[in-house]
Amino acid sequence: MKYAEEFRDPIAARAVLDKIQQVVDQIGATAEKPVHIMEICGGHTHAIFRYGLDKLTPAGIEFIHGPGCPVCVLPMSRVDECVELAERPEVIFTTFGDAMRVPGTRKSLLQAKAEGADIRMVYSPLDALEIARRNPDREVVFFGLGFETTTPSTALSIQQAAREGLENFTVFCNHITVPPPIKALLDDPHMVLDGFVGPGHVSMVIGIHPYDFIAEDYGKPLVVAGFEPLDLLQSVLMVLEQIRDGRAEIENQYSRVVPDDGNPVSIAAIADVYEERPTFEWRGLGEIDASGLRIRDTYAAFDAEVKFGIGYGADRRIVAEPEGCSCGAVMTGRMKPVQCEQFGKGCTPEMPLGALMVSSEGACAAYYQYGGARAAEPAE
Amino acid sequence: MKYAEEFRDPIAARAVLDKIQQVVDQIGATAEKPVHIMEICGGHTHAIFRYGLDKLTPAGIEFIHGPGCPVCVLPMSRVDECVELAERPEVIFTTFGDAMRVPGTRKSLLQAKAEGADIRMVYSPLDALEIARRNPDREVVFFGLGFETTTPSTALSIQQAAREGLENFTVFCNHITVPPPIKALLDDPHMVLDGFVGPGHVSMVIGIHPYDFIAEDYGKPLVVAGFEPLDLLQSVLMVLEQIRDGRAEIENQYSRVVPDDGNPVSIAAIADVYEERPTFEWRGLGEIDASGLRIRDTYAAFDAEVKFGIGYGADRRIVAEPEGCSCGAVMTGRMKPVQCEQFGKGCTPEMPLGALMVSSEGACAAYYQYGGARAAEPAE
Amino acid sequence: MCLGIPGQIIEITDEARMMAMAEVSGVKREVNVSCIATGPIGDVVGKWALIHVGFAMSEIDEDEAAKTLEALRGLGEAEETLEAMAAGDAALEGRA
Amino acid sequence: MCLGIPGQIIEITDEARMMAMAEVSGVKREVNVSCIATGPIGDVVGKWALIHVGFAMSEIDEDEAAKTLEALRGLGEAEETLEAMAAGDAALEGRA
Amino acid sequence: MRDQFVTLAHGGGGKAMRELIEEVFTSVFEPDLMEDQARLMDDALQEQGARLAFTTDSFVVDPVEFPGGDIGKIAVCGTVNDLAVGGARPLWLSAAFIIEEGTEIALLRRIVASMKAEADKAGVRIVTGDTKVVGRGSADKVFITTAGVGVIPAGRKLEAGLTHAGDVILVNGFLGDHGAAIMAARGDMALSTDLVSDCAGLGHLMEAVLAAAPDTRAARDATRGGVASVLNEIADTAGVSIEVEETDLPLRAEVRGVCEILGLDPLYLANEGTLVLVVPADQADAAIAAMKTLPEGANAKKIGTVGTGQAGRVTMRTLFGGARIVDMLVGEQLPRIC
Amino acid sequence: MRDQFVTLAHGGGGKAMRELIEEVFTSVFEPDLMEDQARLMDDALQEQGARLAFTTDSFVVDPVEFPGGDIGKIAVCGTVNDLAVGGARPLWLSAAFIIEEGTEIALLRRIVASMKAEADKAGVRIVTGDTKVVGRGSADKVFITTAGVGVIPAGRKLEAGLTHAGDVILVNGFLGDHGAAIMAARGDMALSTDLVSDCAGLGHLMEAVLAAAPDTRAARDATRGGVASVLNEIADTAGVSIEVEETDLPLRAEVRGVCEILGLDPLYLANEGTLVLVVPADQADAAIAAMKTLPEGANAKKIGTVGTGQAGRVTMRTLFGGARIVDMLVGEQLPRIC
Ligand code: SF4
Ligand code: SF4
Ligand SMILES: [Mg+2]
Ligand SMILES: [Mg+2]
Ligand SMILES: [Mg+2]
Ligand SMILES: [Mg+2]
Ligand SMILES: [Mg+2]
Ligand SMILES: [Mg+2]
Ligand SMILES: [Mg+2]
Ligand SMILES: [Mg+2]
Ligand SMILES: [Mg+2]
Ligand SMILES: [Mg+2]
Repeated sequence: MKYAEEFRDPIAARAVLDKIQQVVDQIGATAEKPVHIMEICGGHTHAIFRYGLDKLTPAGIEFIHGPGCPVCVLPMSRVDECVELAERPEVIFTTFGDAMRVPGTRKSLLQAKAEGADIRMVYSPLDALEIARRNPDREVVFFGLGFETTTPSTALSIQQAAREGLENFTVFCNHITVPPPIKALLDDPHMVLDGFVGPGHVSMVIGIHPYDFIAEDYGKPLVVAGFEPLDLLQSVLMVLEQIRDGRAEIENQYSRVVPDDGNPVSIAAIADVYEERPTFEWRGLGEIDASGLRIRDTYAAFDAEVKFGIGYGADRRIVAEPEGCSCGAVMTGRMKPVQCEQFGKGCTPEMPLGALMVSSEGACAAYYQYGGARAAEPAE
Repeated sequence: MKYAEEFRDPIAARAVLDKIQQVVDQIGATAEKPVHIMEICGGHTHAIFRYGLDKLTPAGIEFIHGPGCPVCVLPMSRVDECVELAERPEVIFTTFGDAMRVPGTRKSLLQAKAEGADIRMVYSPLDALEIARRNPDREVVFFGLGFETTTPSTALSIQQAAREGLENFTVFCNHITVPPPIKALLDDPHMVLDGFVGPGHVSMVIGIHPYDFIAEDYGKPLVVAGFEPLDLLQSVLMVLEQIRDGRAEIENQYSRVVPDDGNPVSIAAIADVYEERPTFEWRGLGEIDASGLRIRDTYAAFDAEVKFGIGYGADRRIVAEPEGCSCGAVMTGRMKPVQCEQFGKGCTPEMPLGALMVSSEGACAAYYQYGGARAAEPAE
Repeated sequence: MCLGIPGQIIEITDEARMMAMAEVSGVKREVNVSCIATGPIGDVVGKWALIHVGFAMSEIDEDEAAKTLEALRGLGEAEETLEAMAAGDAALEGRA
Repeated sequence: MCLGIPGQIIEITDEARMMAMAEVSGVKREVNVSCIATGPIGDVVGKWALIHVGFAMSEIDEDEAAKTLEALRGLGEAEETLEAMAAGDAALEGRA
Repeated sequence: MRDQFVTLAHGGGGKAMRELIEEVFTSVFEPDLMEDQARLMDDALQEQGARLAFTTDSFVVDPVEFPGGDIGKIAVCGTVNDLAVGGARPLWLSAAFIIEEGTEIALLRRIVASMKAEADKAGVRIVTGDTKVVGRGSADKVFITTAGVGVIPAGRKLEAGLTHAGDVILVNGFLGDHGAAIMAARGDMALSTDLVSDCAGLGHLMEAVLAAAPDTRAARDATRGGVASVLNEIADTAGVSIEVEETDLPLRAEVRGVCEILGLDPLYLANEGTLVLVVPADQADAAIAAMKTLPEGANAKKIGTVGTGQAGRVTMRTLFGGARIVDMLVGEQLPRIC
Repeated sequence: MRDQFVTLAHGGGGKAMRELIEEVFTSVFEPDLMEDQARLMDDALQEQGARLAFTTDSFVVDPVEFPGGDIGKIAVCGTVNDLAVGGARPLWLSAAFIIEEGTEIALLRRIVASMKAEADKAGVRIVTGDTKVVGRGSADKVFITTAGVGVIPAGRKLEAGLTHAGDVILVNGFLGDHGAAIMAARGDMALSTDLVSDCAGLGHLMEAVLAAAPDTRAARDATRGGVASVLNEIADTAGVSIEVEETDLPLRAEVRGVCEILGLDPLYLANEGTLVLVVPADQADAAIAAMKTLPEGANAKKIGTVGTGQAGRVTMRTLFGGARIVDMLVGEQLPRIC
């Protein structure tokens, strides 16, 4: 697989790992006094566990798993609204598979489907568009979920629907943006962070400059990283080198995919279709200003919130997070997943209690699935 | 079973049969020179074979099986129209089970159902009404089929739908009337008939006087008969006695159910909802004047022909009967079912070619199912 | 055509829609009673009617039923008499 | 988040809707190429792009990929040099 | 198991599936082995001349729970009966479930309990199984396929082909109860009755019959197509004629009622606990007496005789003294109004 | 058979059903007996110490025909394989069909032909069966449940519990072909590939393995849940740890491609012709060599080893040198985008 396999080469990895060890030693970080690096993106969290990078990297590096899993930070009230939409008889509710198991207060989409709602997993919003074309007598709602990476796809789909004059296609918009929660985390006095590995596919859309404030205002380094294991290791090395050198810059490790200024077509499509919400709720993090997008009035015909009078537009419910859930603490790095009292007991991937156990990108799920879980079990 | 079992008493039957034999002898009828009695009604045909009355009665009686099976006489074009209606995605097509296997030119309703049409068997038009109430977003069409016996049920159902203001219930009206084809048969110069056993349940609705013309104009006796075997035997006896005595009267054997003037509520409902068609096509018999009913303009909202622009109201197709079919000859008594070259070969109850093989009330099906079929098979 | 079966009306279920429960050999089904409810609807309870496609089409007349049965039994008795007479004749013949 | 995978655009399938066929390890899927088709749409054929949820989101820059790999290999070579030097040192030490 | 309804996750091969299988199925059936196959042996099987009997049926009844039983009970009884009517001693069953997404787990538990109870009653064990989950609308709640293995002791031979003229036809009880009960339970025709399915395992009954009437020619489970189809099959296979007496047919009043209303013939109604037996005339009384000692044979009766008429022809002497042919059913019986 | 599509009449127990069964099913399978049970015996079964193996699976694949096979082929292979992996010689199958109204009869004929061909190849006979027809929308075209009976020769013992540290884990070929091919064939994700299901009967392969590696501990058919589930089951049952080498996993490029696109893990993809074997280390080469003599073992490979780590734990050494736990799948694998 071109542009992927080359970046999985274990021989090259040895060299990077040695170099990482060297820089960690230069910094003087140890297991007791580690360097804290946050990989913002759930895709990175997943890759770290998938390839065992947590075990390969020196003990002096502590990964903090960031809030970059759109499924994990989706508030329960929004899941409930999805279920409500999906249960309308006229609605075909289309979604990425990721969202199927996320618990709402009453049920997940998977359960709603089992109970009769017409819910279809798709790979692309284009597939939802096609379902709408083929079912003119039904209302096809697409669950628009994701960060800046995914936002252009729904924006372009809405533009396409508008060009075709489709009257039965809407998007239930839950798109969120990465920089605001980072700022929120950096403003959290409990947060201890030495640097960031930035989400490469977000920057592929928005470029690297939206992170400038991290270096400029907070004096922390950030390296925009690809998703192959060598990408990640190289990015970690670049972060460590900045720390060692006392620099705080926004660097681009993933230059083969990420233009510094992002993708102009995507940026234009987002700007055309979406506008900022004043505030949006993040599961485990609460309300964050200007962190969510809504569909502009010019595209109101494609806005499920408007068409079905649901969600932020209508009477908004704030749903309390489940009791005993420590997702907030884990997401801010104050707690390891295994330290949550619910971990592996009241909260498992089969029956997730908290958001971070839902997606395989969630830190708790990754810990559970790829090793952390067993570590927490009493020895047999 | 009260009012039924008493009329199945084999001891009583012996006496009636003896008396029948006696009258047949008095008339001088023999197997070679039999008395021809037409049981008009398919229900009577069915009962004759079901109870083996054909074998119990003397050889001097020859039963001619009349056109009184509404399924058998349904023209192919109407079945095609049913299929066309049923195949519309918005339509739930409801029908008595009887009509399911009747072949159209392309397929039967059973086949259309297998291929995806939403076709539901009901016991009553009231059940179709209930389906309409429960499926306000679908069009529920009821296949109105049958003689005067059944006509009041659809008339009353349409009146009920009108009272409730149901907007998704229509009847595809194929109701036909008994006297016109009898007249047509009597006018057929090939027809040899000495008397009639009249359909009791038709007279339960319309009374016995609509048959007066048979006695008055054609000089033939008719006895309105019940459906239990003793009813039938007694009616046959009554016909024979009239023949012996040279009388031609309309008598009522079935007085426990049939008032001489019929049922006023039913008659009024029919008159309110339906009007005569100038002509209607009968399978095997061709067009017969004033033999079919259509829904009056006042109830046009409940008329599937109007709502869907189909059938006699629209561009009407005459569909040729299948080749080799002798249904017409059988129905006019010119041929016995077993004499049809298709009988048991190209035409079986599994794969009926002609109308009379479709319903278990059809003369050919009754022959096939209850004994005649095997008689036609080469000895093993 | 026109399968019909005697059933007894056992209770009114929906007066507005003229619906009542009918029973045939222990089997119950809701039927419309418009055709037999000439007076107050409650009067049909207990009556026997000919049931066809979910409608009570005609009230069954008990007297007429009895008369028909009587006529049928009369044939049987007449026959017995004839047989008895025939037997008597035979006896007489035999005696001859 | 944001699973993306490099794929090659192999043919245009629907110019009006900006759709093209992409191939990833022999697996084909129709994708939208608006984001990478800055010039005539036909130009995207043969190009590699990062595919995400059915969209070719970003053209992959071959030179940059090579540079990154070079840097990674550089580390390896540097290490070999270091190792060689260490080995040299050890040899020297051994000799001492 | 915290789930209330089956989701596709329960069919995915992972933990949810394992949990469903363990908590709902194997904890009740308790197979010996946790391999995906049962490993079995029975002494009777190793006797010279013994044979193995093997049969299967899928069960798709709607509604899945009905008066007198449920799909689980039928799935056990049906296969036990198919083994028994061949002269086999039923020993082991497999049970494969196809479950519609959205099915209540409580319903599955009831079905499984009912299978277990019925298996215990029949003296068979459910030793292996399978579950599949299909999307909503791709199945109707639950379908069960059972296969059964039993041993036919040496010397036992029951075959329709052994039927010959002079034999008599017996049944173990009322006809058509299951078919009529299901039709009413389905609700499509809006009929309500107190009828109860005859659903029952007939293994013990068969053993009693074979002990009392050792020359029994053949036995058949009169399920789909009813007694009429079974009689036609026997007559065809053996090249004999069969005559049934309408007055001898054991029919409940309510079954008659359903048939009268819908224009059906009870001879074609399905049964789930009704045997048709062919026995030599001189062993008929013994067979009937033996059946009457068991509840499932309490209404055992002779209903007809085997004759030398046209081969394959089944006739019925009607209660009226007439005769009519009782042919194989064509298609399925449809309720009719005319 | 003049009908082109199955109607409810074909399930009604009458002539239409008999015609369907005779023309489409029994004319191809040719059971010995026209009774509703097979009567069987095999010499091997009467040997002292021999045991009977009995297993069942329902098959519900969508689409029913796919590159590399169809539901009929899977229904035969799956049950043959479940017998074979337990050390049994597969002998007899039952086949029960649940058919949706409206299914093309030509499709049924193709499925039946494919079952017959596969049964012949595997040396098993389809000796008994059943058909049910359900209303449109109450099934998805056709579901098949097969049960299988075989003989486990005296002395043969294959059980996951026999696995112990030092043993090695083998597979007979590429992983995930079936799952990926089906996913593509289903069309929901609009992927197109040249992938072909690995669907194959593995009875002969198992015999070859057992001849070459007589101390083989256990074998499993890695169907739903994939190789990962099978390894977890073995590790759990035997109380051992298992370590798999990612670099040793035989994966086709296209399977990798499907997994990358949809975010799936090939270790959890279903297979229909893939065995996981546990053999003593010193017989591994012999087992691999034996497999390689057969087409269904041409890509046989060692993929891991059994260790003394935490009981029940399966880990994978990643191609990167890291280690990660390979747990049981949770629920089902859903395609994901993030
Ligand atoms: S274990 Fe569950 S509840 Fe606890 S922090 Fe993780 S996801 Fe939240
Ligand atoms: S056998 Fe068939 S074609 Fe001939 S008259 Fe009878 S119904 Fe018509
Ligand atoms: Mg570390
Ligand atoms: Mg006669
Ligand atoms: Mg069977
Ligand atoms: Mg059976
Ligand atoms: Mg299984
Ligand atoms: Mg359903
Ligand atoms: Mg199995
Ligand atoms: Mg299996
Ligand atoms: Mg069967
Ligand atoms: Mg379907």
